[in-house]
Amino acid sequence: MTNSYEEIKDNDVLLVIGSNTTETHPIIGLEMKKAVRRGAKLIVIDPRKIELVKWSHDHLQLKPGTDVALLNCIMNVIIQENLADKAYIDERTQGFPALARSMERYTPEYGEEVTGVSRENIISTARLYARASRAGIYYTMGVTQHTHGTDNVFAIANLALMTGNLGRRSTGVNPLRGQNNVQGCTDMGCVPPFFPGYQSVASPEVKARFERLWRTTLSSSPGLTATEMIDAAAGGNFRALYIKGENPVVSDPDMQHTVRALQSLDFLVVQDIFMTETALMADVVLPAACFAEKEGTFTNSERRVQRVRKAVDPPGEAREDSWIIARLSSSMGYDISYDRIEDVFREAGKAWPALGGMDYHRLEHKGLQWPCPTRDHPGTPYLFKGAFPKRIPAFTPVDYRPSEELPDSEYPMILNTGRELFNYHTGTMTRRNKAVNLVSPGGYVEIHPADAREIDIENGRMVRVSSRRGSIKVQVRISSRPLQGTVFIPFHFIEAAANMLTNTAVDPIAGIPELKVCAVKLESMETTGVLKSRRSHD
Amino acid sequence: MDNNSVVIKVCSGTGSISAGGAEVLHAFRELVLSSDLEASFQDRCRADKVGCRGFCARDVLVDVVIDGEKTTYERVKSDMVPRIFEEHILGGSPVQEWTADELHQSFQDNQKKVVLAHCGEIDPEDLDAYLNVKGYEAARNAFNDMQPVEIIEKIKRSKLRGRGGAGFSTGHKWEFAYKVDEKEKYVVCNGNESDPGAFADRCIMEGDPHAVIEGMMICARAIGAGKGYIYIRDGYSLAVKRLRLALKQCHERGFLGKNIFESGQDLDIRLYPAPGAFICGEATALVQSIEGKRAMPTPRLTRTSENGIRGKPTVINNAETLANVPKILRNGASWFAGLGTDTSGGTKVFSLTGKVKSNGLVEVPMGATLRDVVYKVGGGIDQDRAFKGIQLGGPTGGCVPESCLDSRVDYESLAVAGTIMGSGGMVVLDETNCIVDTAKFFLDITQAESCGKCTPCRIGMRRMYEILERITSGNGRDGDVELLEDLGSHIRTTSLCGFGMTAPNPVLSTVRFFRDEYNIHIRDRKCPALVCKSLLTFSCIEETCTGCGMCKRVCPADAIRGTRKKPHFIDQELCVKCGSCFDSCKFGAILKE
Amino acid sequence: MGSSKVTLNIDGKEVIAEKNSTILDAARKLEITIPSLCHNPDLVPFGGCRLCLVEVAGTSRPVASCAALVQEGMRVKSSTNYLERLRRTNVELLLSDHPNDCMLCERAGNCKLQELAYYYGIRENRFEGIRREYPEQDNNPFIRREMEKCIMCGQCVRICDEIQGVGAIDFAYKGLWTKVSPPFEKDLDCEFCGQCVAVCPTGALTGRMWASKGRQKFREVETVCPYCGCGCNITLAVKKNEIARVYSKKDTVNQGMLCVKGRFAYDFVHSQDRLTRPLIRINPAKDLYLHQENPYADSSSSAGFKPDPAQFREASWEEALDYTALRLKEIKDRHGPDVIGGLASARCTNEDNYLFQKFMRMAVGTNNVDHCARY
Amino acid sequence: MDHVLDKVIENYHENEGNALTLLQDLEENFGYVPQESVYELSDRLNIPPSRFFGIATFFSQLHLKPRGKNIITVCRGTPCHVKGSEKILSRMRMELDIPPEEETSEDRMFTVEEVNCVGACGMAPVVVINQQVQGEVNIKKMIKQVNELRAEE
Repeated sequence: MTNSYEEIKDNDVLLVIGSNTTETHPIIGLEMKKAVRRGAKLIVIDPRKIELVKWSHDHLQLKPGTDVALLNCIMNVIIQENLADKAYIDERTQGFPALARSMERYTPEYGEEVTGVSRENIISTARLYARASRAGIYYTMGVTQHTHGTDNVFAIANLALMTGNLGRRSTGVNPLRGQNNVQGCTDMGCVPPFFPGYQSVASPEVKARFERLWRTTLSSSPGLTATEMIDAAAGGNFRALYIKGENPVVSDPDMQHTVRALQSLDFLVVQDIFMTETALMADVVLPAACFAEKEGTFTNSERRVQRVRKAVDPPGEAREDSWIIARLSSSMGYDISYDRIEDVFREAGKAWPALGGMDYHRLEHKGLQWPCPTRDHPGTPYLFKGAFPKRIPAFTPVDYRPSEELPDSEYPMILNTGRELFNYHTGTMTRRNKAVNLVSPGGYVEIHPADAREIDIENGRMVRVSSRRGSIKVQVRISSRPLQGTVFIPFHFIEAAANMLTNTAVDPIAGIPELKVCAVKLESMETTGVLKSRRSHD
Repeated sequence: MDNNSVVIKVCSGTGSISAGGAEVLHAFRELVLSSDLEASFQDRCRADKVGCRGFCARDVLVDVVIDGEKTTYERVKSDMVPRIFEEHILGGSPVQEWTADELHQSFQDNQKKVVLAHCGEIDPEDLDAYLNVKGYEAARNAFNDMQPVEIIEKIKRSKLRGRGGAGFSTGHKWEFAYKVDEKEKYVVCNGNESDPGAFADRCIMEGDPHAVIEGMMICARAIGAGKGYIYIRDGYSLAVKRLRLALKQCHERGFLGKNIFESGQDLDIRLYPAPGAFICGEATALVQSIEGKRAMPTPRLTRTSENGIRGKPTVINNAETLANVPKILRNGASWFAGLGTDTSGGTKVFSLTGKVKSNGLVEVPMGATLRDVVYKVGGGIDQDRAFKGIQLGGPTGGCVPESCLDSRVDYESLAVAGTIMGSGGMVVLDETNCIVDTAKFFLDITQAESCGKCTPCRIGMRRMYEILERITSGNGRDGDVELLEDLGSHIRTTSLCGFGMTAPNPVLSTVRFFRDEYNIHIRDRKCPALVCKSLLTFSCIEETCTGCGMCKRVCPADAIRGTRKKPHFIDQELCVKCGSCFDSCKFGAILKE
Repeated sequence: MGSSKVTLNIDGKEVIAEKNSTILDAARKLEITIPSLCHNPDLVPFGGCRLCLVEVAGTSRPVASCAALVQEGMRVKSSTNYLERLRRTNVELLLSDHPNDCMLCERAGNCKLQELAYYYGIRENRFEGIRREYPEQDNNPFIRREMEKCIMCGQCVRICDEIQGVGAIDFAYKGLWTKVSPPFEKDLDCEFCGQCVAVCPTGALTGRMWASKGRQKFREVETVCPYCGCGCNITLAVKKNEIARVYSKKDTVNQGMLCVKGRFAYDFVHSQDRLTRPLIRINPAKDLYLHQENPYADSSSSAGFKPDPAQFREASWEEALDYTALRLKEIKDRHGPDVIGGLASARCTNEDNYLFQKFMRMAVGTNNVDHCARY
Repeated sequence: MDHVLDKVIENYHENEGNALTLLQDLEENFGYVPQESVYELSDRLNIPPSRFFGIATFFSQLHLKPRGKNIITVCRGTPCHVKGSEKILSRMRMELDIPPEEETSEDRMFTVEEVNCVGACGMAPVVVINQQVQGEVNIKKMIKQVNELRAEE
């Protein structure tokens, strides 16, 4: 997030795109509700009528995957109606004329046709957002998990920039992070092209600096992304994987493809706290400590680095991940020993100046938001105050491209996947909770009443949902939440795994798979499922 | 009044209708219109329905006014109509045996009718009838010729005070609302009137609905309100019907709606049927209810008149207060102030019920004594039993003894006597009423009607009720009276809203004035008024019993034994003390003690 | 506009307070303790418990300080014999309708009503009478509701409405029988965020999973929620080597608010399914059975999620790590480092992840390191 | 029911959006507040059902159970109490076989309820039968009327 949680309540307009905030980020959802109570206008852009819609001023229920078209149309209106922030554009950005030209064909009429959102709503949203004095944009995987996910993000950035909604309090472009330490994991360099702190492995100076820091020689060849590694493994060109605390069998697109890939490896190490579906395929399984059993830090969505503390001992011989990695490293002949875990954090601070001013003592109470380069720096509640770093402020025109796999006569519906409130990710933690299991016992497919009539299926029945990659049996939940023609399946449930169906097509830049859109068909099945859920969602 | 006319006024209040008023009116109208009569007579004779004149026990009441001379008939049934018509209206000689008696005369003559002046005189469903008595002139005047400040000044000078509860100065209340700089303001007529034993507002709304609306209009003009609500108890179906009709008539004539009286001000008044909760008489609870919520009072950070419905300034006056307003504007502030005492102007309507000879709605000047009301208007105690006390102000009011009979009815004097004006309920108790039982009766209502929000009222009232219950069932303990006093004053001091602050009054006032009666219940396990069942014994007086067996037949517990024509006997173990035997015995052979 | 501050005097001490603040706010500034059961600074003033009564010079009756605004020059007494008597009576009244369940009550030792009973030394109660008795019928799996312990402070109703925006419960009925209830007295069916549990001053609302896990003498460990990216601050209440309950304190990034997972879904830590020893595969066939029914539905049997002895054998750390290092080195030596990859975890700490990528880049010698930021 | 709910909702929007008047409308249309209708309205208007339940249990005018075809309201006001309304009440309940703790007979022919005061105290004891106020009633009169109502069936 460019901005902080506590700024949300002071937004006067909130644009929430592709984020089921109240279920996936409940506490941020509370801040949004607070803003609405204080009189802010909330616009929800989502193919589903999610709970947040109840709080919204307007809901733009777009067809899945048409985000760029919608955002461009909104920008077109802003440009046409002279609502762009000229002073801001002149002073702080470049490339606006090219952007403006590229927007010409995105008329509201075009938008209505492509996205299904009425032109009136497009125009009113454009006016509302552009005229706001403190407008914030919030998004999550609904924006990024597309083959054009990067384009979506560029479009959002363009929109914020042309209206001057970046670099001030209660504005900004705010991706909400899905997992507790996604932010930190990326910050720490667990992405192929970057060393810690987004420093390119391809840059000779950077590489030299890290070689000095780590007293070793490093590779400059660009690494593979997770999807690329899986693809390479499936192709037989990849030999070994060391997976720590992830469960790609359930979380990655096209489960059969993932399983085949893992089976093709010569060697698979899985380090986890449970015997996950992925661990079942491992050659070596290493028992790790969980969050409550170790010291360290997490970095949340607002870039706040916070202390994690040990409360209990790990069970049996389970060990902290850091301990395991360090031991393994020495077994490989490379020493990465340290006295205390804080030493690791300090080293990260040396590697990346944005953390340089932090230490555990300073994080003691409420943590600090990076960048925090010096010992007396108070942290940074919002980014880009006053000026941008060199490469950011250019507008990047993007064009609408349809999703990779669109519905056709054989697979006529669009499948959307995601999380629900009670379960979490691949369910390894939440599904071991008795209470959670009672309220959210298993998978389901959310289907619009009109579609349910079409295939003649009743609430609670079992259906077979199939895509070109596989099929699952899953219980029907008839609901007015999904857009007609689309269905939604949460991905937490292995026995009705949404990712049996999803597509492995990826965004060409970010390598993110298109988990939000693929084509499926639904067939009614004879067996009657008992409606297991106690909840009547909507 | 037309000198050459015959007007038959048939009372058409709730009481009258239940006694057959509609049929009586119909019978008169049939006769007036009957073809046998000369057209010239028909032209000058008419039968009107008029509002309640307060003496419902004698309904149906009919006034026959011939050339300005009025004769009142009481307990008229439709089959009596032909004779009255024949002998009196056509023949000129009243049917003496059916005319109202002296009690009725003194009931009416000892009142001072201001707010009830139209009740019993004009047809409440006829806007023209109201206009004929200068209706809406005051409102027109207020909108066309008076500044809000002038109106407020006038109301202040009239010493009009809220008739519903604590008696806050109406003019000042309006002024608070007037002074808040807000576009949206509200005027509310509080017609919730859920005090058992009070029906003044019902009669006013039923009998003179336009006066209430006119009062609201004047208030709206004074404070700048564009919207009004008449919050009326849903059970008052006749009042609802008549107010709805009156509002419709006003809208049709342009008295309500856009730009009324060309003043530029809009006013819309909506009827809001109250859903039935005692607490809604409390201002903040009423506001919650109008906003569509549970009527739980809210702490008053500021006054309702400044911060009421949806946070906007809101004047809430009860129906009686509002009905006074047009009269003040018409007749002047000093006239109104002159009717009452130094601190309270005008009159007050009481619902006089209980053990008086004449039950009904009575209006007396502020400052009249309770004795006047009970003995002059009410005709004294029924069956000439001994007076015991008066419960004033409904279940949250207090009970005063004989020593207070010379207290004057105004807010201050009643407060000194330990009670409140409230909504004007006045229940007269005689020696056959048990004071503890009466207090328990009121607390049974109030403990159940507590909204449940604040601790003292929610739990405290229940505990008080339970203490009374044990006293009346013979399980009273030493110290219970003191405990009641302590808890009662605690609830009065610490409750959140006006309801809780007054709800212990029936107990506190009776403990103050009738402490002995409590003590007899506790110490001697006796109820002197022979009311508290558990403290009674019923026995058969052998000498008097004829053995008729009536008591045996009515006894629900089979507690009475005996053979025919022989004295019967009551098994005390089985007796449930229902009193059926006592009530049924024609020979006075059952002893209750 | 005049000044937005006013000066008032409480118990002889001057205090400057915001114009729109309450006497209670001002008293708390002076660290004067005024008892209250229904006050919550995040919520609209309620004025229900009537314990925070104070005397204000010039007013005839005590006022509830939580719902009375400060005024310039106001003189307030927070405690007098009279006030204490009033407060004591209200506590007595509350206790007269409260079960004597402190022996077994989850909140004993951390209950505001118990504390007040203790403070006022109420052993004998002058009041007795009917008590509300409600059979415990709510079968929701998270929140235990013992409504006869409810003192009607309304904080649960208000936080559910004013903060969470759900309105799963409301007041129902009236008089002594007023009750906080889900619609039609059904079982609670909501988001189970437990905000209501967190504000309940008595044992009326507790976490079901807290039962018999200890009531006091917890070791409190401040840490961060392991679920979504909000990064809420949580406090683990630890007894011996077990997390007994989870809560969040006011002064945190999440202002004390949590969701159902953060507050209630922590028992995975102590799950019987946890991996406790390193495992080495003995069966070369790597089959994965898909389509299995929910393996966790019945948490008492976790068969299939214990390592299958036909597939794996337990090993010591030394053996497991040496074996892993050996295999990785073998592959690296034969095929080069770029056929080896590492997937880090967005669930692990910064330190873990820093070391992980360092290990991959340095020890393995490849930039093939990624994690699921993308999904 | 759908048709009624549509009308009720229309009324609601005209009525400044007020949850209480919604329930009053339901009561008027159905004679009570049916649970399904509450959930339906809650869904359509985004008002939590708990709110409706809270209101419905607060106000005596609203009922959560179906009521009898004939409604007999016994006034329990002070004057009526003094004049024996309690006896009338218990006798009517007995006469009409109304189970304890209930207000309505099992055949849903009769509902017997109390009201704090009808405001017709001059005619105590007062009973309202199907909205007709009747003064100075006694048990004999009441039983006669009930029999007449029964006979009408």
